[in-house]
Amino acid sequence: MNSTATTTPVLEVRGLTKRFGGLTAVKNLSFDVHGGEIFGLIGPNGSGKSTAMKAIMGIERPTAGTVRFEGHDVAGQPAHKIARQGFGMVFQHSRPLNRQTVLENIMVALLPDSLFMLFPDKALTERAKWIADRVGLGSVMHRRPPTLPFADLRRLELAKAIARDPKVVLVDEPFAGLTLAEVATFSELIRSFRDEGRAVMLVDHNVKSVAALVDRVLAMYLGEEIVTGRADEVMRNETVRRVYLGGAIETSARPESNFADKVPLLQVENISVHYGKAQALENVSIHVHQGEFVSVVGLNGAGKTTLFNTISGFLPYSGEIIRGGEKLRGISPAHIAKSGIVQCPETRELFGEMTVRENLDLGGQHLEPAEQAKQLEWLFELFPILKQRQGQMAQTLSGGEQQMLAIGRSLMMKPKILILDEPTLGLAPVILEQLSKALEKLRQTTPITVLLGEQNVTFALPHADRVYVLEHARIVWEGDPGRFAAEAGEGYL
Amino acid sequence: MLGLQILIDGFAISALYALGATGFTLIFGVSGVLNLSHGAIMVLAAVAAWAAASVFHLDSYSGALVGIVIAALCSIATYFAVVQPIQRSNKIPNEEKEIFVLTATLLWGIMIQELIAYFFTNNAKTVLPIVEGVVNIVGVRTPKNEIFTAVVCCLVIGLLWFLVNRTRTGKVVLAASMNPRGVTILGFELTNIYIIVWAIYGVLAGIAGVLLGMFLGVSSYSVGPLTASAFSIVVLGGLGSVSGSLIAAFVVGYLETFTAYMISPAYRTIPALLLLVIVMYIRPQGLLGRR
Amino acid sequence: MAHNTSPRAAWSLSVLLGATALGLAMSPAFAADPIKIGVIAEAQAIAGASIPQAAQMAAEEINAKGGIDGRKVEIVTYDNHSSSADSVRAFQRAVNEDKVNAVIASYISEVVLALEPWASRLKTPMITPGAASNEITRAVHDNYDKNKYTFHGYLTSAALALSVCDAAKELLVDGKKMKSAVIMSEDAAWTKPLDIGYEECLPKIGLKVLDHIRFSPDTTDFTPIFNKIEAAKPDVIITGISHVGVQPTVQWKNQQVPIPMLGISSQATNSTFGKDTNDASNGVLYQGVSGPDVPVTPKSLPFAEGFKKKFGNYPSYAGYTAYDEVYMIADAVKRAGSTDADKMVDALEKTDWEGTIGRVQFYGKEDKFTHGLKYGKGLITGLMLQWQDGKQVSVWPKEVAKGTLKFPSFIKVTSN
Amino acid sequence: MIGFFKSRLFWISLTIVIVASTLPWYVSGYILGLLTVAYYFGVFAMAWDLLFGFAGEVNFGPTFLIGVGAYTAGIINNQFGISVSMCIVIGALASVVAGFVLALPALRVRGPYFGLTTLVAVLILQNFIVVFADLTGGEIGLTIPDVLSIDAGVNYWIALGFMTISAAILYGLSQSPVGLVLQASGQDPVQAGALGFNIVKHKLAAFIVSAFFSGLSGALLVFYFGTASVGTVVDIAVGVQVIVAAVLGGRRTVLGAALGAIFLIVAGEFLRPTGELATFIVSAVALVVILFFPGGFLGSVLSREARQ
Repeated sequence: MNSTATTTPVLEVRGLTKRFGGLTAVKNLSFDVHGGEIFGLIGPNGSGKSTAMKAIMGIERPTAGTVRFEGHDVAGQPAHKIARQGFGMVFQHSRPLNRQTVLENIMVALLPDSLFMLFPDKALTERAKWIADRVGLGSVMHRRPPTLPFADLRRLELAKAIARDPKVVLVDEPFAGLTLAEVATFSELIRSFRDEGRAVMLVDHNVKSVAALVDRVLAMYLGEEIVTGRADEVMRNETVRRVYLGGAIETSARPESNFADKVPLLQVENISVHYGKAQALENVSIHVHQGEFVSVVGLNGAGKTTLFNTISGFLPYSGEIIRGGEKLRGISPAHIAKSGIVQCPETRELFGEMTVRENLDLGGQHLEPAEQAKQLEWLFELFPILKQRQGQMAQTLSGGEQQMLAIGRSLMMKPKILILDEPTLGLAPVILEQLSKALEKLRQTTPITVLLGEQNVTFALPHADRVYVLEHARIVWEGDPGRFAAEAGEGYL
Repeated sequence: MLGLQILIDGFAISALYALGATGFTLIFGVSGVLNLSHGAIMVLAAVAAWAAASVFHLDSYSGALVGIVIAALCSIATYFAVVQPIQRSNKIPNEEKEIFVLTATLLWGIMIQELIAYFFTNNAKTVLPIVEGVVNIVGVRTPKNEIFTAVVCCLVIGLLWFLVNRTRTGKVVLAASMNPRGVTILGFELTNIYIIVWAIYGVLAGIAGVLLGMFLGVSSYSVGPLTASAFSIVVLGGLGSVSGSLIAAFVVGYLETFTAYMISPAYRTIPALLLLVIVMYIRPQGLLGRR
Repeated sequence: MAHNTSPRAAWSLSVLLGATALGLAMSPAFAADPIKIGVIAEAQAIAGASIPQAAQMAAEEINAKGGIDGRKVEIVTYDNHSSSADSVRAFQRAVNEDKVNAVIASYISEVVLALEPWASRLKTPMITPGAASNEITRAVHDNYDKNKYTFHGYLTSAALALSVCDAAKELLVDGKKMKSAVIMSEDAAWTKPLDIGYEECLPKIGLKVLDHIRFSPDTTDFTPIFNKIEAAKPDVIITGISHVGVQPTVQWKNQQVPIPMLGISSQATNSTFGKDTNDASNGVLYQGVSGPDVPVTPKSLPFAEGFKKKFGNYPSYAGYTAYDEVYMIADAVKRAGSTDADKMVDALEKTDWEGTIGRVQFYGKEDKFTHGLKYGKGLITGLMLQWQDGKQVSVWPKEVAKGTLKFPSFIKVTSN
Repeated sequence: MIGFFKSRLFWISLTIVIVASTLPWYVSGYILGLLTVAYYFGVFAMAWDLLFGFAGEVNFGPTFLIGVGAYTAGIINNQFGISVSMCIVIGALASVVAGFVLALPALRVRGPYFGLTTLVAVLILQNFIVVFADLTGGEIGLTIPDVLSIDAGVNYWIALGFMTISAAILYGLSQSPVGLVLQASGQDPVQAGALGFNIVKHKLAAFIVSAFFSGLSGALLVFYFGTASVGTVVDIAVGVQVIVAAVLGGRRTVLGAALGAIFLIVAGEFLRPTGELATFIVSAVALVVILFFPGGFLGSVLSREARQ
């Protein structure tokens, strides 16, 4: 495939760095993209790949480094100037003009950046029509966006990005929210951009979903490059495997029959959730027994957070969620939490300007003072670091400590079911071990039930009694963690 | 002598500004609402206190109490009748809720103002002071009422501080102002927190209104300027920052008093407004605001 | 696209038209054409609220006696929310829509000044019951042919200053041996000539002007103002306030400013002022053209009592003048024998009417204050009244005075 | 744009304008006066909607722009006796300058701070008018020697013509390619930038157009009244009325804003028999509409159409 690539790269990125205050989101990133090549920028959530793309596009001003386009540096220029030189970007979330037709929406992208363009050019309309046909919107170009299905809205984004015939096309998560059939069509479209000689750069969470499409991949972690190469090479890379899969996976599942309750503690039956037109969950059913540790494994965007937020009562859904025989529909999120289904979200939701102790006390506020004190003592045993940090502001903690605080705060509520959403997000391996130990301790010494959502299977599997795999809004696999690696593991790189 | 005079007079007016602005900023901090019916609620409290004393012949303590209670009720009504419907509306896009809340609370304020003018005319009203007479502080004759105002303002602000930082409910309120979703997942109903906050706000606005009625007098014309002054102070101090508002209140109060004494009473409000503009250009998040 | 637009626009319009038609149909029908007088006033303000009430009362009295040559007097009232724009709109409505023959308008000088060109443009006699600015009469003087439709039915600021000085001379300089004063007035159109008048006449009567403070009518905190005045150590504060009144008075009392206040304080003329200030008003001396206990003319007391009986409180100063003005307009129509605007103006110029505040005559074309009220003994001199124990008591001139000066304890009248 | 002339909206608008222009022959001068004011307010509201609905910027201080235009025109006429038409042009230009000065720094700040800056601008203008009372007439008003006309019919036609032309220009602009870019910038600034549009430039231009029409309309209004006062053209309450009118008529419709303004003024006057409660009732009605029909008059029609 590289045969079509020209020798001099269209886009040369050298030493690209972006800092937000004290946080370095992108660290010294360098790579080339050639015309007629599809280049993938891959990394788990929070690895800095989106920031890198925004810095290239000029949406974020790079702190350091150069972005050379056809030989001259464009780094630091505003987005509109960079765009005019031959860049197009496909956004993941779009807000089209709802009162204009699809054709008019495409035409906007074709307009010159002038204040005196008062009447539309006939030629522009023709060009817009051509583009609409090109991306498969020909039959709907006179309709308005609110009437279109989700996939067509994504097509509209593609159309806008390539409207002015850019030499570089940046695509943010090309397949988010699409069905498998649609993924195939979109892949075809993106390939055709390459075949027209454009340099295409994709940003996505994991290698697998774009492996078939990309010519080369750069895998990132914590703002830095791990490795660059062909997709299969990258997937074989040890560091990449460790980031995504961790080391060797040991499992210690307890068979489902161990859990005595006849009726599971929590039953999620056939729930479906929509975000506007995009389906976030499709007929998902899971169940969790009293005392069981269940992991829901899935890539970013598969629907894990949606599932947990639905259980916690934050989202409207169809289907039923039943806890101990009682339907949860119509019960407020706060009440659900108070009644024992406590979520520790991936965003942590700490009270940054309060101390660690105050955060914990808020979690334990529903308890009697004596009970609260006991629980706190127990918690400090579980996470000794929190005891040392008691008087410190939550926002000054390190990422790992914040995660422990978030879990600790949830545990202060003495939950019956603890929902942990992506606890490993953006954390260093050494922290993962500490968290892992804490979870193990919970499992051994308390009757707590845990529902864990993870894309990091190394972390998810050792503690799981049972595993669900969520993909494209559906549960695609359920079973024993021991069988996971063999049956479903390959998809998690 | 003049310096001391400015110090004393400035303190009373600043403390009053601070009390008025504290509630305003608290509401913004916790529920993200800039309540532009603020001035109307303050005036309502003062007029109710005046009416209780003058029309229904209650003593000044009961009158003040009536004013405060009515302000608190009106504040809670503001939340339920105006703010909550907008926050819960699915017809209003989220990014436009802010302007809807602003416009709606402004309209609500106008409605209250018009009702006050209708029933009590727009004559200025002064609430019967709880303490009368003057004392001499190092040669500066100071009305006891002025001292009373300053003391009550400081006490109430202190009490609020204690309530927010030292009680369990206060902690939840504080937490909600930092992260509303965070308190929900800990099992606290946001609606309940909002009701508490609006009630606290109503009491604060009520006390401020009644004190203002005793100290300077109010009329339905005061509604706009009162809202504007609370608003300016809160913007100057930084949206949602209570301590920022307190500092800003004293800055504005003293700047105004200083201008009135040293330059001319006619230019009283100008320097503070200019300061506001400068701050907004240099540091748009205000003195202590968070971005 | 907008198929909803036209029905809705048409709807509001037709409703409006319907409502107007209804309004016309409902207006009482008289045998002969009524004499219609438009009253534009500030319904929610202390001084303004009495204006339509007093006018209505006068009209009812005239009609009870058979009207003017068989024609009834009809009052059409408009609330102007103290705004010039609303007033202009109301004036246009009054003339164009309600076909009034004359307009009685407002106690606020700015409003009257905004209306004055409209009286000329729409050729409708207009008379103000309470505005004071000299500009009103100056415009008539400077461009008589254009502005002759405007009459100033209340003392001009210059005359008010004279009235205050006359009273201060007898009460303070002669009576209390006072020697110095500070002028305190709100920043408004009517106080500019007033202040000029004060500056001119106070030294003449023997009061040295130590300082002159003008403040914004938006002022709420008067502490710095009083402190500044006190620092100048005057014997008396000469006031010129109208938009404010309650607040400075209350703060004067709360701070126990040891200096008496005397001068123009429009809100103090209202009988509810005592209550509004929680009796902080005691001791305030204010210039008036009338008072509830003062028989300036034989008509004064019957009017005041009748008004109180009808509306529950005594009228504000503008109530007295508005009451007289309805009579004056009716009288002018009778003498002119017509409601033709120019003929009415001619007749009004020849007015010689004994009303509730004295004998009313207007200055002529050649006088400085054309169409202003003539000031002087035997005509209108004004009064000086004082709030005493929650009541308004006249203290000057001697002929009508019902009491002597009485100050609250915190006032130190040293040169007694 | 071309399609517009074929659309129903065009024919309906044309019919309304033609019908409206015949009103002086059978409607009383008073109603004409009322509609005259309403038309000028309609332009205020449309100019505001261009900024809010299309550029996505909440300008809480429409009266800053209106007031600068109105007072500049009035003061120049008062001080130098320059002809009315010149004064109006100068007033509009002053408003443009003021809009530029306000927008340049204000557009740098984001979120609520833009609105706050514009609101503060109004407070400052208000204070300056009061402080420089010698020039401005201070608290309650500036009397202006000249007026457009004293004939209610002529005034009405001027206002109607002005509103119609303004509406045509503003609506045309909003539907033109530039308007589309503006709308895209308002809706998703990041994406509009990535599509190659200089957002600041477009928003600044929108601000200037909005300022021009606000100032022009403000100047015309003072020459209709023959007086300018804080309460008529500067007060925050007036600004609120403009915003309420635009929201009531339907955000991002331009024409709806004019409709809302006419409704507000006519309703306010229609309620005059209720006396002092008129303002209360109008506010209450507006509040109910905002709470329960946030799309406004035209907005709900248009969004229904968009879904067809």
